[in-house]
Amino acid sequence: ACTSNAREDSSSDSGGTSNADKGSNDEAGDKVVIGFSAPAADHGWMAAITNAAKDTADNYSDVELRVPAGTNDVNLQISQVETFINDGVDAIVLLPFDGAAMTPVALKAMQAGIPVINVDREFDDPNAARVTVLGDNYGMGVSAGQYVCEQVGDDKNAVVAEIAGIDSLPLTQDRSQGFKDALAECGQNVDNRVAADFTVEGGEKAASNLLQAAPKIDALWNHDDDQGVGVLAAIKNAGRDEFVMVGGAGSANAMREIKSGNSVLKATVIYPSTQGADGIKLARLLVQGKSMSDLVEVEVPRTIQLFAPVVTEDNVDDYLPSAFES
Amino acid sequence: MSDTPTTSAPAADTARVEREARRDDRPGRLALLRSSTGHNLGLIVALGLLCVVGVITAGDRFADIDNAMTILRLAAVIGVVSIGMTFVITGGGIDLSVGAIVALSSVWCTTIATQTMANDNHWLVMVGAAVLVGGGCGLVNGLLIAYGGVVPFIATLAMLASARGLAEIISERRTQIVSVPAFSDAFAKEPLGIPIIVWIFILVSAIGWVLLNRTTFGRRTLAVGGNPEAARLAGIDVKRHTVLLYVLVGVCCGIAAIMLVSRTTTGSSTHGLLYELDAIAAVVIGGTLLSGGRGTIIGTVLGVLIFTTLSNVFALNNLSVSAQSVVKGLIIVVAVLLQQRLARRSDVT
Amino acid sequence: MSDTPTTSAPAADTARVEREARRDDRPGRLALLRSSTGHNLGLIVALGLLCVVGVITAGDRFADIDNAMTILRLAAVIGVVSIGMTFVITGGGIDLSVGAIVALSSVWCTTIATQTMANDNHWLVMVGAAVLVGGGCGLVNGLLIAYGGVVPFIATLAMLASARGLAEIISERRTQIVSVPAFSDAFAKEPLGIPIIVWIFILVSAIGWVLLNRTTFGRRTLAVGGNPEAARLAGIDVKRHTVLLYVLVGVCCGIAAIMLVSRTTTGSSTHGLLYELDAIAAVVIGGTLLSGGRGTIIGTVLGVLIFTTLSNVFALNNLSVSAQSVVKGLIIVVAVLLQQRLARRSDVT
Amino acid sequence: MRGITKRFPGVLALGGVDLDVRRGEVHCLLGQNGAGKSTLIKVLSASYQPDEGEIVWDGESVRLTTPVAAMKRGISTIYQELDLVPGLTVAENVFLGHEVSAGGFTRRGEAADRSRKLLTRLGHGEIDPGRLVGDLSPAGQQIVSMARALSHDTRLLVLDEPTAALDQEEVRNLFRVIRDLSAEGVAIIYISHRLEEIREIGDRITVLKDGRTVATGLPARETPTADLIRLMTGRSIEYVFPPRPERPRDTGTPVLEVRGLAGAGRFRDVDLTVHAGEIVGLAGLVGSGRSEILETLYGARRASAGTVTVDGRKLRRGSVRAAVAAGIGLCPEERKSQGLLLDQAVYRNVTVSSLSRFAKGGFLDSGAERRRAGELTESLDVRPEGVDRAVRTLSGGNQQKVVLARWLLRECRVLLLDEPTRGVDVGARTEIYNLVRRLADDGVAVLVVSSEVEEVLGLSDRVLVISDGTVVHEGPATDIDESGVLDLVMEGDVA
Ligand SMILES: Nc1ncnc2c1ncn2[C@@H]1O[C@H](COP(=O)(O)OP(=O)(O)OP(=O)(O)O)[C@@H](O)[C@H]1O
Ligand SMILES: Nc1ncnc2c1ncn2[C@@H]1O[C@H](COP(=O)(O)OP(=O)(O)OP(=O)(O)O)[C@@H](O)[C@H]1O
Ligand SMILES: [Mg+2]
Ligand SMILES: [Mg+2]
Repeated sequence: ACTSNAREDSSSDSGGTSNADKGSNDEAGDKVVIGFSAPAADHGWMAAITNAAKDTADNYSDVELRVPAGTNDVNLQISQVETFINDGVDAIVLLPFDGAAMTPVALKAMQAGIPVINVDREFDDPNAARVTVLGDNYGMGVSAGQYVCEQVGDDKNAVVAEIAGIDSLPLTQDRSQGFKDALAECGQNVDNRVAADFTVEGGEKAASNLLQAAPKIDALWNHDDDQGVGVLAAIKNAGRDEFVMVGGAGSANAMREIKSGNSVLKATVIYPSTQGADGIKLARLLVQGKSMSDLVEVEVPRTIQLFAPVVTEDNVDDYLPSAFES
Repeated sequence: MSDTPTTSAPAADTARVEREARRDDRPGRLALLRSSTGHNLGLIVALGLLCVVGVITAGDRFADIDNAMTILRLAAVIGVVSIGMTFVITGGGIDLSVGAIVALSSVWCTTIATQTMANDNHWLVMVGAAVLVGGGCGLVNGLLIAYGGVVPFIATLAMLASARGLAEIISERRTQIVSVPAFSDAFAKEPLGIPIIVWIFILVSAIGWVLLNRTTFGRRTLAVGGNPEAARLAGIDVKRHTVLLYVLVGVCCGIAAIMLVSRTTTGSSTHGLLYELDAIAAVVIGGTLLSGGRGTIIGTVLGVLIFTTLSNVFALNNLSVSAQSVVKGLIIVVAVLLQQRLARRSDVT
Repeated sequence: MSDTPTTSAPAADTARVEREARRDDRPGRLALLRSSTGHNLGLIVALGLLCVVGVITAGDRFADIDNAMTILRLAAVIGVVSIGMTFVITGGGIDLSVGAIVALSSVWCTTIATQTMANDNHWLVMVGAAVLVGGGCGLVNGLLIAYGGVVPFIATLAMLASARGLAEIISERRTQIVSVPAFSDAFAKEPLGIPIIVWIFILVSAIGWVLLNRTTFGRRTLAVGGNPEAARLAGIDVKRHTVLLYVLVGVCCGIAAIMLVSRTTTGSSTHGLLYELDAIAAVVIGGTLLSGGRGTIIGTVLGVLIFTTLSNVFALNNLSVSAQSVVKGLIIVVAVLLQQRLARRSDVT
Repeated sequence: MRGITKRFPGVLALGGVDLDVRRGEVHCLLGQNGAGKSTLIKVLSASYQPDEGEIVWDGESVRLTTPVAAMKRGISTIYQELDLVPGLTVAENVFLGHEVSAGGFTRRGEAADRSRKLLTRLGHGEIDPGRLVGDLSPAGQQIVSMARALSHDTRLLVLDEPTAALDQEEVRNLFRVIRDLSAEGVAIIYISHRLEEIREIGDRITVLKDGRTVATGLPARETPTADLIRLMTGRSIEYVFPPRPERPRDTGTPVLEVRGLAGAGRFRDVDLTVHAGEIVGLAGLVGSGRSEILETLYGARRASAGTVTVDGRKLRRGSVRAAVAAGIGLCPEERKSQGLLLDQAVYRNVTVSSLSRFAKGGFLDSGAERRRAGELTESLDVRPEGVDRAVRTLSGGNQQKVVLARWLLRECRVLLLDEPTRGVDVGARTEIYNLVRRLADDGVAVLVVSSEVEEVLGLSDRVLVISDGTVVHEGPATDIDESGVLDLVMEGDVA
C-alpha cells in the first residue's frame, strides 16, 4: 500500500543497497514490531538517523516502531534493549553508543530469538547481530584522503589538517586511519589534528585553535558536517581561505555550501544518514521471511557496507535531495 | 514557683520548658520514626503513582517481572554510587567526581595488563583493581578536603577533570573489551532469578543501611555532618573520618565500575557520564540534607528507583529524552518544595 | 545578674581591645589592598608563566596578535557567563544551569519565528529574545531559591535538566542556522581590530566591575553573601536581591548565547555544554569565595584567561584534550591550595 | 509615644508583653536569659512579625512590616548578635541598606566623611572608615554598630546589651552619647544584665519574665536590687555555692599537670596542676586567653611549647582524641556551636564521645545507649525528660547538663569547664555548681574558666589569675577576694 513512498528512501540513491521500486517486498505482510535504539540525537547526523528510521517505519502499515529516548549512557541503552527483549519485539535495530559495550545485551537478544540489526557502530562479536549495516568509516577516511591527494598533488610541503569527531569512538579512529593511509599513498601526512565533539560549538572551538596552530594550510578534512558549521564559522572569523576543506557525513547544509562554490568547503564525503532506515527495512524483510529481491540470495545478507562517495560541485545535485538537514 | 534554690532552678525554666514540651511531645521516638517513615512513605507513594502510570500506559509490558528486573538492573549501577554519595553528603560534603572515578576504575580494571593478570590468576584481580583505583581517588579527594582544606566542591571538581582525563589517556580513548571468561561467567549468574548486579545493589544498600544506622561509623558521620566543630571537641577525629567518607564513596564507585564493566563487557572513559548529577539528585530527593547531618539510605534507594522507573515508563511509551529531562527537573523541584512544606508544617504544629 | 562583677567586666575589656588593636594594625586598608592585588598578582604571574610556556613551545604562533585575538574570542563567551556567576557566588549562591540556559537562549533566538521577526524588523529582536529567555530562566531559579526555599544547588540542577530538555524539544535537536544577514553583519565587525564579541566581553567585565565595586547593588551583594541575616536587619530585601542576582546571571547567559550564536552562526541545544563547571572553576580560581561574601571581577577574568590560554597552548602543541583535562584539575587544586596558604600566612604574621 | 503592646506566641517567646517608652527617657529592659528581651525588640524593629498585639507609635497604631519601615519611623536598633558584614568596610557597614548614593552608584567619599563624623561623635574618630569591619576588634565593631544606628534619623534607639564587649572608657563614652541623645528627645531602650549600669543611665525599668511583663515603670535609681532580682527570677536568692570539703591539699601526684604550655602569640609559660577531687578556677579578663589555654591543653589547638600530663602520662600534642582517651573532657564555651549536635537526639549527644562503649565490633546497641543516657539525664534532672528529643528543644541550662552528661558517661578524670553557666539562668546555675562539686567529690579533677569572678572564687578550691596570656597569681580561693583579683589583672596588664 505504501509502495509509492519507498522510492524516496534515499538509501537507493546513495547506498546502492536494496532497490526494489516495486515488487512483493513492499507489500504489506504480517505485523512487525521493531525496537529501535540509538545514542542521544545530540548532533545533526544522529538526529537524521533517528528521523529517517521513523519516517521509513511510518511508510509501512505493517511496521510498529518503538523508539525510546536516545542516550549516551550505555547502561541506559542496555536497559532499553532489555525492555525490547521483555516485550518480545520481532526485531531490534540497534545503533549503539559504544558497539563493544552493547554486545552482551545484543547477544542476549539473539539468544532470545530476536534478530538484531546492528547499525553503524559494530559489535565485537559477529554472533550478536543477524545483519550488520555499516557505513564505511575507514572508506570515508580513504575517500577524503584521496580527494586531498588530488588537490595538493605531490607538494611535499603541503600542510594537511584534520578535525576529528569524538576521539573515543572507534568510528573516529577508523576514519582517521583511512585518512592517514590514503594520504600515505601520495606521500602526505596529517600535520595538525584536533578533535571536537560533533557539536557546532566544539567544532568552532577546535577550529579556532587549529587555525592558529597552523598559519598556512593546504587541505583540511573535517569529519562531520554538523560540527562543520562551527568550523566554517571559525574559518570565516579568522578570515582564512587559502585551503580546500573536505567535509564528512554529507549534510544538506554542507552540500549547499559546496554548490555555492564560494566557500572553502569544496567537497564532502557521504556517510549515509539512512543506515537506520535501511536497518528498519531489513528488519522487516527478515521478520517477514523475505529476501532482497534484487539479489539471488534467498536470505537477507549478513553484512552490508555502505559506500562513501565524495560529493563535489560537479555531482552535488545528485546528492542534495537525499541529504539530511542538520 | 518554689523558693528553695535547688528545686527552683528547673522551676525557673518550667514555663518555657512546659511550653516547649507541649510543642515537642510529638518529636519523641515515635514521632521521629513517624516523620522519617512519613517522608519515605511520600516517596513510596510517588513510586506507586509512577507504577500506576506505567501500568495504565504500558499495561503488561510494564507490570512484568522481567521489566522489574530491567528497572533494577538499570538502577543498580547508579544506585551503588548513590549509596556512597549518601554518606558523603550526610557527612557534610559532596562529590562531583563519582562519574569520572567510575570511568577511571572501569578503564583501569580492563587494561591489557590487568586482564592478563586476571586470566593468569583470578578474575577478582579486576575487582580488586577497580576498587583500589576508586578508593585511591577517594583518598586523594579526602586528603585534599580534610587536610588540604580545599572545599569539597572544588576538590572533587578538580578530580572530575583529572580522573576522566586520565581515563582517556590510559585507554587512549578506546573501548577496552573484557576477555576474561571467568569474570564474565561470574557475573552472568542469576541466583534466584535475580542478576548478580542487582544482588550487589541490594547488598550494598543493606550494608549501607546498617553502616549508617547501626554502627559507630554511621553515628560519627551524622555528628561530623551535623556540627563538625562539636564532633571534633567530642573527641571524633573529624579529618580522618572525612577522609574515610570519601574513600567509601570512591570504593562504591569502584564497585559500580565493576558492575558496569560486567554489564557492558567493556571499560571506557565515557562510562559514568553525569553520574554525579544523577546521584546527587537521587540522594536529595530521598531526603538526605544537602547541608549534612541527616541521611537516609532507604530514601536514596527510593530516589534512585523513582528516576529509573521514570525513564523506563518513558521508554515504554516512546517518549523523548528531552521531555524526560524536563519532567525530571520538575520532579526534583516539586519533591524538594513538598519536603520543605511538610517539614515546616511539622515544625509549626 | 549579680551586681558585683560589674566594674570588672568593662575594665576587663580594655586589655583585649588594646591587644587586638595592636594585632590589627596590619590588616588595615593597605594590607587589604596588598592582599587582594597580591592574589591578582599571583594570577597574573600564573598567566605569565603559561604565556612563557606558550612562547617557548609554540614560538611566534603563540606570540602573535591573531593568537591573542583567538584566545580572547574563546574566552569571551565563557567569560561573560563567569562574570554573572561571580555575582551569584559572591551573593552566597551557585548556578549549575548556566550552560543549559545558554543552550535554551541560543535555540530560542534562532527559531524560525524569531528569525522571521528579526528579518522583518531588526536583528535586535534576536538579542532581545535571548536576553529575555535567559533572564526568565534566572527569574525562575531566583524565585525558587529565594521564595521557594529550595537550595541553590538543587534548584539550578533542576533548571539544568529542564532548560536543556526544553531546548532540545524546541529545536527538535536540529542545529538552527542563522539567516538574518543584518545580525551576522553586525557581529562581523571588528572595531579597532577587535572582534565585537571581545568588545562585549570587555564591556560586560567593566560593567560587572563597576556594579560590584561601585554601586549599592554590588555592596548589597557582598552583604547578602557575607551575612544574610545582617543584610536583612539592615533593611535589605534579601529575597528580592537574591532573585535579582539569578536574573543577572540569566541575562549574562542570554548575552553569552547571542555571542555564541554569532560566533557559530547557529543556535543549538548542544551549546554551552558543561559551562557551569568551567565558569565555577574560573570564578573560584579568581579568588571569589565559594561561600559568598567576597568576589572579584578582575580575578574571574584572569581565571577565564588562564583556562583559555591553557587550552590554546595545548592546541598549539598538538596535545590531547585528555592531558589538558588532567592539567586543568591540577591547576585548580594547586591554585586553591596556594590561596589558602597565602591567606593563612597573612593571618599569622 | 506610649503604649506599645506586643504579643508573640509563635514560638511563645513573648506571651503578651506591654512596654511603653516616653520621649527622651532611657527605658531599661531587665530579665533573665531567655525572658524574651531580644525577641521583644526584634518585634519592635520589625525583624520579627508579631502574631498578636499592636505597636502604637505617636498615638497611632502602626504596622511595621519590614525593618526599613521601622527605620523610616525612626526606630534604630543595635542587636545583641553583631549585625555587621565582615567583608565590607566600616563606611559601607554604617550605611548598609541606606547607602549614600547617586543613581545607584555609591558615593564613597561622602559616605566616608559622614561615617567619620559619626565615629567622632562616638569618640572614635581614629577608626578608618575604609577599614574592613572583619579586621576590627569586637569593641570596634560595637562602635560601628552604634554609628550605624545613629546614621538614621533616630527617634527611638534600642540597645541590646551594648556594653558586653566594651571597656569602662568605652562605656563612659557610650553613656555620654546616650545622654546627649535623650537630651535631644530621643527615646532609648536599654537592655543589660549589669544592674549598676542601669542605675547609672536608666530612668525607668520594665522587667520581663518568661515572655511576660512582671513589672513596668519602676524607677531605675530607687528600686532595690533585691526586688529586681525577685521580679526577674520569681524568688529571692543569691548564688549559693556548695561548701568546700575540708581536706588536706595537694595529696599525691596531680591528675592533670601542665608545664610551660604556650600558644603562638596568645599565651605562654602556663604551669598548672589539678588534683583529684579539686576544683581549680581560671580567673581573668575577657579575652585574656583562658579559653585558649583550655582548648590547647585539650588538644583542640596546637601548642607551640609545653607538655600536658594526665596521671603521669604525657599527651600527644594537638590531638583531641588523645586527650579524650586519657580521660579529659571539655564543656566548651560556645555550647551551641562547639558542644552540641543541635538537631540530634539527647542520647546521641550524650553518647557521642563514648560510642565504642556501646559497640560490639563497630555495631551499636542503641537500646543500651538510650538506657544509659536516660539514667544519666535523669540523675542530672534534665528537663523535659525523653532522650529522643532533639537537643535544640532544650533550654540553655539543660543543654549544658547534656554536655556534662556526656563526660559523666565517659567517667573522665579531668573535666574542663569553659563558662559553664554562660546563658544559664540563676536557678539552673546553682544546680550546675552542686553537680560540679559532686563530681569533684567523686575524684574528678575540675578546671573552671569563668568571666564572673564571683563564680570562680565561689566554686573553686584554688584560683589561678591569668592576665594577658600569663599566670600572674596562684593560690587558694579563700585567700583572695574579687577586688584582689581585679587588682591583679590590672597590674598584669600594666606590666
Ligand atoms: N528564632 C527563634 N526560634 C525559636 N525560638 C527562639 C528564637 N528566638 C528566640 N527564641 C526563644 O525565645 C525565648 C526568648 O529569647 P530571647 O533571645 O528574646 O531572650 P533574651 O531575654 O534576649 O535572653 P538573653 O539575656 O540571653 O539575651 C528563648 O526561649 C529563646 O530560646
Ligand atoms: N581564632 C582566632 N583568631 C584570632 N584571634 C583569636 C582567635 N581565637 C581567639 N582569639 C583572640 O585571642 C584572645 C584570647 O581569647 P580567649 O577566647 O582565649 O580568651 P578568654 O579569656 O577565654 O576570653 P572569653 O571570656 O571571651 O572567652 C582574644 O583576644 C581573642 O579575640
Ligand atoms: Mg537577648
Ligand atoms: Mg573564653
